[in-house]
Amino acid sequence: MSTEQFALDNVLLWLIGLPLVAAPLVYFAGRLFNLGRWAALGVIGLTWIPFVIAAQQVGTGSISLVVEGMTLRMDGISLVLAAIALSLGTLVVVYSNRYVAHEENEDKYYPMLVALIGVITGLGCATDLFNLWVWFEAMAISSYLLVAFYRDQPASLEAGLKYLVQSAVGSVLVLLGMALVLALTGTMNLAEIRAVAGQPATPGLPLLAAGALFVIGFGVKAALVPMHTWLPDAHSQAPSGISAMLSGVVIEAGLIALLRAVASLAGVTLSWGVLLMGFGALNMLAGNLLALRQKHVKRMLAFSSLSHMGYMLLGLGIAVYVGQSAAAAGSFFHLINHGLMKGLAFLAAGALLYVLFIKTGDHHSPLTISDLGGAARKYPIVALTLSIAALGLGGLPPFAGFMSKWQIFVAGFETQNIVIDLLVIFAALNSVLSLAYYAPIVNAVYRQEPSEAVTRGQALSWTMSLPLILLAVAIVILGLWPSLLAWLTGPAGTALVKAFGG
Amino acid sequence: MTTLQIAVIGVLGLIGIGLYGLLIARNLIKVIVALQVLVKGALLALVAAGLASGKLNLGQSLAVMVIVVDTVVAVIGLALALQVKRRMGTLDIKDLSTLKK
Amino acid sequence: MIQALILLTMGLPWLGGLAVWLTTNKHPRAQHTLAVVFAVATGSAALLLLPYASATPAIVIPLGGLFGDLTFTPDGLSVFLAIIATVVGSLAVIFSVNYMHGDKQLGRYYELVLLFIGAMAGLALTGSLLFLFVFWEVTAFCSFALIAFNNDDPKAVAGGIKALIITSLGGVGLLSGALIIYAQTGSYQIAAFLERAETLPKEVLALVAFGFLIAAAAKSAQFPFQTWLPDAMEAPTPVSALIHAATMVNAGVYLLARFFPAFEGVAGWTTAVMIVGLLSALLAGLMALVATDLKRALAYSTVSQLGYMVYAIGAGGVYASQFHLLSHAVFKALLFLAAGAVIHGVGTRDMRQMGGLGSRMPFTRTVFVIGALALAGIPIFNGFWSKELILEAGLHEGSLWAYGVAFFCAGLTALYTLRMVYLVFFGKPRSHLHAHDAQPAMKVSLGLLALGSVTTWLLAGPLSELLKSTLPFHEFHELRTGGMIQEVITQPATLAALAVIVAGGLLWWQRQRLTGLTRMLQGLARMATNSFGFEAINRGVIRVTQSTAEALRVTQTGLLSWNVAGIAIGLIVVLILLAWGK
Amino acid sequence: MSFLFAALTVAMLLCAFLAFRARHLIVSALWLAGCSAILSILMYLLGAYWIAVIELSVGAGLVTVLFVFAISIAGDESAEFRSSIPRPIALIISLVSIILLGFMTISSLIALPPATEATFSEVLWQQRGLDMLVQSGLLFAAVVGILGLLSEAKVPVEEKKTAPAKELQAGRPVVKPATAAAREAKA
Repeated sequence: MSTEQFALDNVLLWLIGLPLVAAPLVYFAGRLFNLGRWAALGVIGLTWIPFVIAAQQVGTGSISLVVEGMTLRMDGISLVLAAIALSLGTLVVVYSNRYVAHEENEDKYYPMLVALIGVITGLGCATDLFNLWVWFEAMAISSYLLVAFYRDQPASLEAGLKYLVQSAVGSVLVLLGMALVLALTGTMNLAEIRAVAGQPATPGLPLLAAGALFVIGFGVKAALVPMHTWLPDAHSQAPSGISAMLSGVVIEAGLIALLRAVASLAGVTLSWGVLLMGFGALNMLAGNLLALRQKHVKRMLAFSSLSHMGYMLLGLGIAVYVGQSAAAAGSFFHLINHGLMKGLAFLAAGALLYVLFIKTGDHHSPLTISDLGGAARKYPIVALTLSIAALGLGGLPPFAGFMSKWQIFVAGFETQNIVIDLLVIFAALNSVLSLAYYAPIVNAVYRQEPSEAVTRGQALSWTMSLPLILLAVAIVILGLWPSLLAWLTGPAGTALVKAFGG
Repeated sequence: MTTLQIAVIGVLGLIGIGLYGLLIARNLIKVIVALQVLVKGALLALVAAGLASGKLNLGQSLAVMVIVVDTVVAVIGLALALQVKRRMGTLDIKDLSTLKK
Repeated sequence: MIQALILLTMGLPWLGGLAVWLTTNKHPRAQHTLAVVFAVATGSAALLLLPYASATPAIVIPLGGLFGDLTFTPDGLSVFLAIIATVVGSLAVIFSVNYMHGDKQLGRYYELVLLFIGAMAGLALTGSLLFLFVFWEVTAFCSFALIAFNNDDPKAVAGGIKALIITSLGGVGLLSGALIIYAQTGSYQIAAFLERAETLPKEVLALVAFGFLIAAAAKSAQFPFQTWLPDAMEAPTPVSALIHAATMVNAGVYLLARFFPAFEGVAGWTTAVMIVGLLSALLAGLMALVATDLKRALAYSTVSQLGYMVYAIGAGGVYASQFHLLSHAVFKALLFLAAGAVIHGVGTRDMRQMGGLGSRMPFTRTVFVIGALALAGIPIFNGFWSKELILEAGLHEGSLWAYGVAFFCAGLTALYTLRMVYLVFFGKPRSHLHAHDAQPAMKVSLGLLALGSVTTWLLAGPLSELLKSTLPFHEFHELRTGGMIQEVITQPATLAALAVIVAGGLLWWQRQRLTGLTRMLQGLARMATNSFGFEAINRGVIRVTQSTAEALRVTQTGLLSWNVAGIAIGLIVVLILLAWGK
Repeated sequence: MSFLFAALTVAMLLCAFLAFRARHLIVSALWLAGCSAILSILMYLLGAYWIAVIELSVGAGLVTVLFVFAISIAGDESAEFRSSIPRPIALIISLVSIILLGFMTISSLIALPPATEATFSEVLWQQRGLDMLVQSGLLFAAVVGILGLLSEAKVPVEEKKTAPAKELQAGRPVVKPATAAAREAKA
């Protein structure tokens, strides 16, 4: 490796490399000195420095890093992914301080989390199809242990196993798609594939098959509807910090991998946008209906992730279909907001799970809606933040979720296409339907009669409250001032439309 | 029929058999065997794709990495299976369907 | 100055909410004081806005991107609605000091009430469609949270969620309308839309118009969305007065009035509005006649009176509708609060258990009767004048059958009002209830509202002047108070209406003699108690949704094999779609 | 050549199929090894010498060893269950997927003459160097993951069926081959 390629002043190298290189150090710090949590916090804190510099350098363009003949390029889309991974990651590390303390695998938790953040940042920057797959697999492998973290719990193992098998099947499908692309275009570089795939001489049908394989293969991770079945199990059984990461970052990373891969085949057909919109509608409806009768809070939140993935897919589909960046920007805004809101919801629910059950040594009991009863009197911060998260997810103003949905909807109506208009109205109706399961959460926490679990509950530590407060404040601020993140979502939307050739 | 086409049929066969095995298998270790069969299909597909595009070395080097990654996945899967056996005393996936609805 | 006043009108309640929150439930006395101070200050700020009313936006905050400008326009209609919301709101807060005494979650109560008042003021004052929708949803949320305030009571929770779902469902109409407007005009400004409405394609404008009608009907509990309002009576009574009589339900009427100039020309729209209004007035009137729960009877009468206002808008009488809105806000708030005093005093809402309470709570009886007379439309009280104006507008613009129905409803109103008053305050006591009269803070609110019920009609002239001078797109005729009196008194229709009202009243006195008629009406009464089947439709929709959701849960088998099958099936479907689409 | 190739392909598919028919897990693992070995021959015939060697050593060798290890620890549950979803459905699903894939792809795949290309190691180390770097991160994650899943600090308290203590201790050795596998595969 030459010095030129590994120029240490390249900020991208630091941004991706730092967490990856530091992960083993975090492991040893945890293993030998029991300092894993602080080492992790330090590493992630340091990673913010290259992130801020990178964010300034990217602007509306991109920055790249050449490693061994391959390029990593950070554009708007990667920046969005890095931003949400890093923000949520930081808060999850703080939050987990108590949550996983004294657990058997605490020393392995933090290095995996740090590695996960680095890998997801890298995944966003891949410019090579196969490289994308390697990052993708690295992400999956880093998260298996985190899902099956409570390895003495059968349910946790079951969730981990389903996650592993379904991810592996998805990854094989992606590989098949890649083989098809390689056979027909002779390259793995996304830009070169695009150039070749758009030519009329290239046979279209096998590339369509490749696209389908990508959509399904990456769609397993992105939780598109018939492939979503691992998600409720994994999200509900993982430690709550990890549930937040899975729901707020990992499935979105799957979505972005899907977009990158499919974008390279944009020239083959115009129907990718339609496909995305179709999956969007399916996800919204199925997610909401599956969540409606759910009594376990974390499972309900997991199902609602499906419907939120649906909103993002809808916006992205519109953007791809009509080549309009506003809808994509709305989707990326919703991606960030969903990360914040769902992260908050999982962390707040997890805080209750922790003080009501886990702290007393009960890893088995799920948190049900009735357990939430009257939590407000004993845990006012958790109750308030959980309510904010639930209402934000339900799309009520003045929280961030409303604004991003609105942006998607407006962009949809701006196309003046009657089918898209109907889809948007369908999405709005789904939003109303979702209130039917978010509202009871709010009612439950403000009951006067505390539930049995709450009366037995333990005290809550400030390290768990702090991330909740920060996230809630962010959600409210973004809801009141939605253009605050336009610098992030705007370029991402433009980058997406550009990637699809708009 | 050219060797390439036979290879493609081989790929499809492996994928089909692997999928079928995955769908009917009840034993966790067999599930992982099925995953391995699927991966073998992908490997052959990559080599065949290298051949088809005239870039065999590229196909080979991708396949190498796939072997590594999927061996790792298989090992983690086996480790999970062992842990399942240890905690629950069974490898039957029907006993592993407590999380539903 | 005007900017500061607008910000105060909206911001004070929210600051008050924050202050109450910071005081915590350990200091209930401070919470009461803070809430009252902030509510009254808000009302005063809104009143001070009056001289500054104008059609130009006072505050413009660009938000960038697809979010347009956040504007606040203090025109006549906005200021008028803001004043009603904040002044009636502050009276409800004063009333709460006694009513909510000793509640364990006092902080949450006041926070939500103040948030609600602020949101309502915002809804009235904003000139941006996006923020109209924002405040629309915030009020929906507040009403949900306040109806379900007693979270331990499943009925309250169900009522709250029902209100939230139905009003949000209607909100989708507003949302689509607003989005269409933005897509067509590139702006969220209401004024810009009203100006350019005629240039929009006819069918697009019709979509917007009917979308807004759906939204208004859901919010104002009009046909066919009226079912949420009676269930909302689980809320604490001051909240019912605040949300379900005086302010939130007015938002729908406000919406229709605000956009009337744009939609006037849409084919069939005015007729649809009239039909919605009349059906609501008629059905709700009948339901009020058979209701046994005091608050429900009042709720039905609210739906019925709102029906009148909607009918008036359909008939082109925007001014009459707004004038009735004012009267109704005052006398209905009075009735609700007085009912609250009764409920607080005797501890039940069932009118069958009351009776003869008048002698034991004379003050409450007096003010309730004043409110009832206003509701029934007896001369001198404010309800008389506004109702006559509506009937007059109906006679001028609408078709005769519609006028006939409205006429009939006037009699119906008198009938159910008299029944209510009689059941509660007169006759023989039907059970041994402990009763005490209104407490001091309650008396303040009730007294002021009773005064209002007798006097607000004198504001007819100034209101007309206010609306006429600041709303460029509505064509208001000048109307002075003196002119109105003359107009109403000299109209022969007025006498006819009065006759109907008196006849309605007499019907109650002669109820024993009319047993034959009563028996004839029994079927109707049974239908009325069952909300004419709309409850059944609601329940059906809910049941279908729930059972679909339950059935769908089977797909989450938890079995790895089926999970993998899901992936394979997804692949097959996508492959087929793509190959076929090619 | 073509005939040999076809015959070997059929043999490979047969091995794969028999891996699911086998009653004993250990036999199943051995059929998989056979499948893998034939696959490596096929790759060799296709001219992919490097990958053939690696597949033979890792796929047929190492993975089989791992399976045998795992099975010996977990115990060979020879009882044959009824499959959890009806076999015809499974058959239809898998057949339809591959037929569709085949229909969409097979006609367009024609072997091109080999392009002038860098050597295998050049491609692997210079063109795909980033992949190798990412993979080392991935291997780290894998090692920690396996450690996390299998290392036993203390004897677990709750067990449904009493797992013999021998198995618990035997849990450890699996870790070593795994890391060794990783190292070997990387090399």
